[in-house]
Amino acid sequence: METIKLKINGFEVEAYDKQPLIEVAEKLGIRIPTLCHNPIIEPYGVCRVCTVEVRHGRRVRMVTACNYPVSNGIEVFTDSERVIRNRKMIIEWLLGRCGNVPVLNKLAEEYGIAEPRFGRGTDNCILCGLCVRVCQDIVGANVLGFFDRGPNRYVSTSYDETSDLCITCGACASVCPTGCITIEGLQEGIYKEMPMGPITPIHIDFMQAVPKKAVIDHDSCINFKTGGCKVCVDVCEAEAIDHSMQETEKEVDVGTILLSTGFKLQDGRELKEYGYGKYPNILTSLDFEVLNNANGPTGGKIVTQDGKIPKAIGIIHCVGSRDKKYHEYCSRVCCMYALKFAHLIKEKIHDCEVYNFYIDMRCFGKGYEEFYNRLLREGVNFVRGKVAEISDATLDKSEEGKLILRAEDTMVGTVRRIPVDMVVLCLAVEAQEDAKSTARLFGCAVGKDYFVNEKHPKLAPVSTPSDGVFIAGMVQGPKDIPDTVAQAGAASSAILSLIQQKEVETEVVTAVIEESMCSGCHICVDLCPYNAITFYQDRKKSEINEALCKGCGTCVAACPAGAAQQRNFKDVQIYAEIRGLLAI
Amino acid sequence: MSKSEFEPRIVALLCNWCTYTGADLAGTARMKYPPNVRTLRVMCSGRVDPAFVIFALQNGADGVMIGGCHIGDCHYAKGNYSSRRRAVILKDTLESLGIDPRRFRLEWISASEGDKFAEVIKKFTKELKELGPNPLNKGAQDA
Amino acid sequence: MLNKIRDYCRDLLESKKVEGILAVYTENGNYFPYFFTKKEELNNLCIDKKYLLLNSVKPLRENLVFLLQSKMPGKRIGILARGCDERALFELSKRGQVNLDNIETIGYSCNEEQAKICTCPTPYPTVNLKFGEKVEGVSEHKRWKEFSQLDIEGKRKFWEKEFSKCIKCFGCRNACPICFCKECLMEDRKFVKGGELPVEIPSFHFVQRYHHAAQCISCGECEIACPMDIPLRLISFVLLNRVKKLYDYTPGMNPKQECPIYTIKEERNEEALDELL
Amino acid sequence: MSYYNVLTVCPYCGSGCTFYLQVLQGEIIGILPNKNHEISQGNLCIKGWFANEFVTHKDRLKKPLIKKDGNFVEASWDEALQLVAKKLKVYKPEEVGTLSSAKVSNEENYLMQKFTRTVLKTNNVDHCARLCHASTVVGLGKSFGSGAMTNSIPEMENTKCMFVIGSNTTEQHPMVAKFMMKAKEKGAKLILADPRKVVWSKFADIHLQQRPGTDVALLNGMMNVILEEGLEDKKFIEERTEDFESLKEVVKKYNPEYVEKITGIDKQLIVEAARMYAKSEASAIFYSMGITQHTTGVDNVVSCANLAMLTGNVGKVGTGVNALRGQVNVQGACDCGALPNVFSGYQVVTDEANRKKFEQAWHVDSLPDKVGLTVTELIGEAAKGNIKALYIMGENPMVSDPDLKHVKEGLSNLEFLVVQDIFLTETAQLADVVLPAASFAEKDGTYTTTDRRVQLARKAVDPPGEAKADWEIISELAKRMGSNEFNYSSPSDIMDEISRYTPIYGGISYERLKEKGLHWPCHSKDHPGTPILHKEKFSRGKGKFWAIEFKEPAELPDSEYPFILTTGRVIFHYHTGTMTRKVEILNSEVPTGFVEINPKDAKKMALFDNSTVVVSTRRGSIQIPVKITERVKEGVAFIPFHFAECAANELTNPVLDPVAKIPEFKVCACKIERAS
Repeated sequence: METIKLKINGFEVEAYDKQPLIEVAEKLGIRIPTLCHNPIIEPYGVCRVCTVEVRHGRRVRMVTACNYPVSNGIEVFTDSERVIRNRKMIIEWLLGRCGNVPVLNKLAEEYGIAEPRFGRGTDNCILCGLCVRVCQDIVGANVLGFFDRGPNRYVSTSYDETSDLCITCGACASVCPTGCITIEGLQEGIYKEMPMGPITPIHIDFMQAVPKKAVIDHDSCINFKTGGCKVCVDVCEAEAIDHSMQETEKEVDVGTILLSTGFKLQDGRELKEYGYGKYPNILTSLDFEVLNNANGPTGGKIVTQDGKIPKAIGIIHCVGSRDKKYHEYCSRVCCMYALKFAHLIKEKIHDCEVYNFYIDMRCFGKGYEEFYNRLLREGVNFVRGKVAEISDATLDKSEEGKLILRAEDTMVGTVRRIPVDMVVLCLAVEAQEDAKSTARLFGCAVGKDYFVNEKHPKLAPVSTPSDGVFIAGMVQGPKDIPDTVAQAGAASSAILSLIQQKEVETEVVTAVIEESMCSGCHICVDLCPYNAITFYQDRKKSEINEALCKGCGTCVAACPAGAAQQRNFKDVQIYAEIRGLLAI
Repeated sequence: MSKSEFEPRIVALLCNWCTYTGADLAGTARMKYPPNVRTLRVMCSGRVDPAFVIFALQNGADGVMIGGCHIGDCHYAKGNYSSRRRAVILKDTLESLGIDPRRFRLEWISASEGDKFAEVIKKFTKELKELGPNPLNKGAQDA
Repeated sequence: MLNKIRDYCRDLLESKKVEGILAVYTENGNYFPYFFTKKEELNNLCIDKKYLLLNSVKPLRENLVFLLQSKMPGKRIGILARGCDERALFELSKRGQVNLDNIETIGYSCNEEQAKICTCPTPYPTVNLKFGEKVEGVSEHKRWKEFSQLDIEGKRKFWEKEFSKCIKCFGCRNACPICFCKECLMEDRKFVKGGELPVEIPSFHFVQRYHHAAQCISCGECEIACPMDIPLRLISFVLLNRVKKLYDYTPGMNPKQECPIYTIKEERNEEALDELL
Repeated sequence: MSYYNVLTVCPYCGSGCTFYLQVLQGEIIGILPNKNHEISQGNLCIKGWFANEFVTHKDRLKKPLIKKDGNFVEASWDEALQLVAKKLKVYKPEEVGTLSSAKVSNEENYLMQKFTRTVLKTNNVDHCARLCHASTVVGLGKSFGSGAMTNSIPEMENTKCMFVIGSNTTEQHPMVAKFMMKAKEKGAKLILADPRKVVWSKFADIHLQQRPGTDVALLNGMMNVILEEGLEDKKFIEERTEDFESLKEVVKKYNPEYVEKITGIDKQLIVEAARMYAKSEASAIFYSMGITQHTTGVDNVVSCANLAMLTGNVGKVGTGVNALRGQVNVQGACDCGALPNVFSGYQVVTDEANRKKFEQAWHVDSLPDKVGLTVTELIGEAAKGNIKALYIMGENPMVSDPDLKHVKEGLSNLEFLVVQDIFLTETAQLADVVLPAASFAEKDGTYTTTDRRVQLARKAVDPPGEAKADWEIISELAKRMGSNEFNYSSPSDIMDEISRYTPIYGGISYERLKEKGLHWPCHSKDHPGTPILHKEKFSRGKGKFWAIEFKEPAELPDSEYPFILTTGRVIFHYHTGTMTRKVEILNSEVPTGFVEINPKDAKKMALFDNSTVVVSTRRGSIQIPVKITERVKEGVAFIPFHFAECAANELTNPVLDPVAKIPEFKVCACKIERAS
């Protein structure tokens, strides 16, 4: 692109030929006021506030900076007297239409307009058309348009009716310079869906995401609704965004697989007595993590939904775990993170009362017990007993807006009733919903809690019955981070040692067909789940591919002639075993 | 031998991946079940030739149990399907041969169901005690 | 019917459509299976006497048709088949023991009396019926009434007595067209003791019955071959009925239909199975 | 392409089953039972089902063998026959002998005796009937006048009471047992007298488990009961028999108490058995080796005949004294004169007229008039050096005869031994010349079953190698030795000659046998055969009662040899195992011999199943695995005699019945020790 030279307010600058003037000025740090200019939308020059003076040789012109393409040798003045005079006039005209718009008032103040000459209009819309154009050109929803003409011109939807084309993307509202467009009930709706506040379609999935990369949320991204927008594409300097990418299935040939599909938290709604989802300010442990995170919606401030600092917080342990109604197992991680929460709360809100409701404290790790002792010193309340119920049944005015916890304190032997501002539920960790089918896919079995079974609980804790498939983390069962890391390390080293070997030991218990005994009935062929048996019509014999055979022995049991035999599980051996079993 | 003294002998042919591990679990978890069962490991319940069952019954067992993974959970995908198909026919064969089909069981017990294993053995032992000694096994009666 | 069949066979031989025809030959009041290759011999062809033409040839344990086929590969063989012959052919072809492509099956039906003698439920070829009418078969074993009224203990005693008669001639196996295993479990010394009478009850007889649960073609040869009149087919009837109910499968009816016991492909009725356990 | 079936006769026991040999392209591929046969009815026993296997066995003899410097060398027929002819000519008639065979056809037996009598000019011809049913031939001959099974097998389906004594029918004659089982199913009673608990005992209404060798006492005891209770058939005794009084006299003292003492059977059982037998409409006695193979063999047989006559159970359907003969043609071999004392059809050699008849028939000047030596005597004489040459056809005395050490001594002492067989048997190994013979599948011929049914067996395939049918070999040899009387073109010619000179075979010809067998006596071309003997009158006129006293077996257990040893067969093997041990399945069923002993005895000696023991008698000892079973009583041991490596006949007592010359296989004293 050709480079040209121009002067702005006496400074000589280089710019691309035909570059919009406003951009060049911005680069220089020269602010040109504008209302209708938005970088994502083609400049349109409708508000005229950006009017500047351009001299080219002897020719002097007043132009709108937003859409004026620079050319070689021009000289620009952004705040010459003539410019100021013109701009003042323009602002006054605008005020004449929209006298109560804060942006305009601020400009007027800036330019010393005390009382506009043409009075103050009552409209809010300056008819800049940004909303219409963003809806048309960017979003592509074509909901908004100009109607009527002359002084009666206004922005609306067709026939002024609620349009089903509108995708509630909020683009119009966000570009509107005057705040004329708003979305009603926006806040409530969002918080209902997302207690932690809204997220943009493009976001980092969660704070500790690895790799920490932005993702586009299919459901809220405009492009996936209308095909328009793609603003992000223009904005992204790395050119990393590609909306056309499709979810594809990729086949990768691998020798080993590490199953580490993690866990999910139990749905708090299952426990009706705790009113999760019914009352505000009841958070799951993960919700609290988000809330408490410095990158979180509140910037790490612990506040209730209405923005108040809580005075008392209850943390309930063993919600859904160690509970015959839900999960009998212990989720293993709750005790420690609950202590951590209590500690963090105390750190951030010194005078906040923290109540830990527990069954047993299981602080089994290195330094864990010490941490617990420390918390005791920090003044965290520990109540041994399970919370029976959370309600909003307040007794008096002072309790209004509080959550009432009722629990038996088994240490004291009384039923306690504790009003708090916020409750954190330490919900059980559960296997992923599709754990069973995933496990089946990899030839592993799941236990009754749907955690994948290891090959041997003590001797092969990271292996699975399927060779080359390993497990690490919560997929195998609840465990904390050190354990997970240890297991992952063990699994990876097992994998690496397999990869290092470059060859695999096949199953030792494979089946073989004794050819001389095979009568060629091919009963075995249909029974093999691994298609390891081939029938040779010409020889009238079946043969087993031992590399494919996994040694289930189904063919062996079905072979009427006893030609198929399983190594180490030969008929002879089993008969002898049975005889041995029954010998005494 | 009176019925109350009779201690049945059960041969349990257990699948390596589920029931055998389940039985193991029952052991490590110190679950109580009658000592009448004698277990035999096979790789899959599909490996169990009905001949083993009849062989065991003929050679002194009062009951035979095949233990396998739950349907769909087979380590070998389909082994327990064929095991089940065989077992149905086997039951009929036993019955028409005059062997009480209750002496033969096919049970799905997963690796984590140690309690179920113990439960099944308890039930089976009780049932066999009611059935009395296996008439095929003449030697055992005077032994 | 006999003359029509002879004519038909003569045409087949004359036109060289087949290399020869496997049928029953009669002479001096004796009769036996024979491979007719000359049309003059057809005068000795008879249809009222039964020998299962596919009878497994012992000790090679290969059936006659397979041997014929392997001796003259690619050549077409005619088989004068009763219902049981055809069923045997189908079952054997499923098990890779004969090649149906090179077989010209000339089916003819049996009459009611013959069906009664054999206790044959389908006394006609289901697919290749060329001569005769389909007549109603007999689907109840002659000792079924007596047997079905027995309780478990009664059944055991029944078999105890019947199997005690067994002289271990292996006739039931040898005469069975579906028995073709090179090594037979009935001879497996690890499974059943050898060299003693009476045989081990019931394992010895169990083997064949169980193996043929979904393959028995109800030809009745095992009972004919049994010198001691052991009603072996009583068990087969029970098992065949079960297979029929569960899978709607009768062996030997359709050469394309796979035996449901020896496949894991089709999973119809799987839940019903659990109830039976 | 050819596939056909050849109808032939099963080469094993005397039941006379027929089956088809399936022949594909000139190769036997299998056996098909005959559905159109009175006895077979589409059934066979395990031996029959696999009878084709030894025919095609690789060990078949294919060329004549001549022993040179202790080793066999293959030779041409010419050379071998020339040598045999030359050698046999050297000896005097009384120095040579022949053993014919119960496994070859009637024609060949006939030729053998003709050869012996015309060419070798001696009556020293015998065969193994001597070892099984010689006592029957003599005993029934004495009582009834004909030494054969009195009734036919199929009719047994309709008998009302079966008295089985000394016959393990289910194992030895499965197809006879079939008919008996049918009778049992129809409600017939079964009385079993057997020292062992055999299959029958499960079905028997009464099982008399007597001490081996006490059959006479038992039978006398039963007769005593019958007479005491007046159950005898007085009319029958009156009209058809003689010498009743003498019997009555002897039987008197055999009251049940006395018999219980001898036999060890509960007296009540004896009474019940006697009543059961006497009271039924039709009672048949079945016996076999358990009766005959004793020093009192003839006595036993005669006692059976006495019992049958006493109750009138002779000459009617489903009755009789039924001697079950163990080999395919043991009846025929006897019928055709392969015995030292008779020509074919039991025409005694000492009779001048008979000799004349055969001299004319065979165009010879004179036939020897002295009764020849029996099998057992031949061997004994050989040991003494009086017999110098022996021509053995299809027999294996080295396993089958008692006291094998002695047999070996005898055979080794011979100057010249010719053995004609299908395999190189234990006997053939001792021979100077071995001639390869054709098996049953490779020649035509007729065989006579135990119930006197003459049946035709047909040639299915050619013999292997240069092997020849026995009749061809004998004819050839006779010609080489200068006889012109052996010009036969086929076995059919021989049968014609037999029927010409043998009245009981008078009406038998190949043409008539084509369709089905005929029971002799069949005197003329239009005679329908005689399934039941002694119908109107006994062959000898009146049935004769013989008063028999009980005699103990020759050798009884004592402190040194405390066990009674008894021998027998198993269903899976046949005789000396020459044929059956070549069959895979039979070998896998019973791979080797065993001694059965009672668990109580085993406990005393601390023996386990299959542990090896040494069984010894005064004659020898063998090492043999033990089988612990309830089948035998305490103090009794049973060994099957099929197995050369642990041959029961190393142990057996060669003491003979004085008349029938049958050895006492069934009883001798032995001791059992653990093998070191």
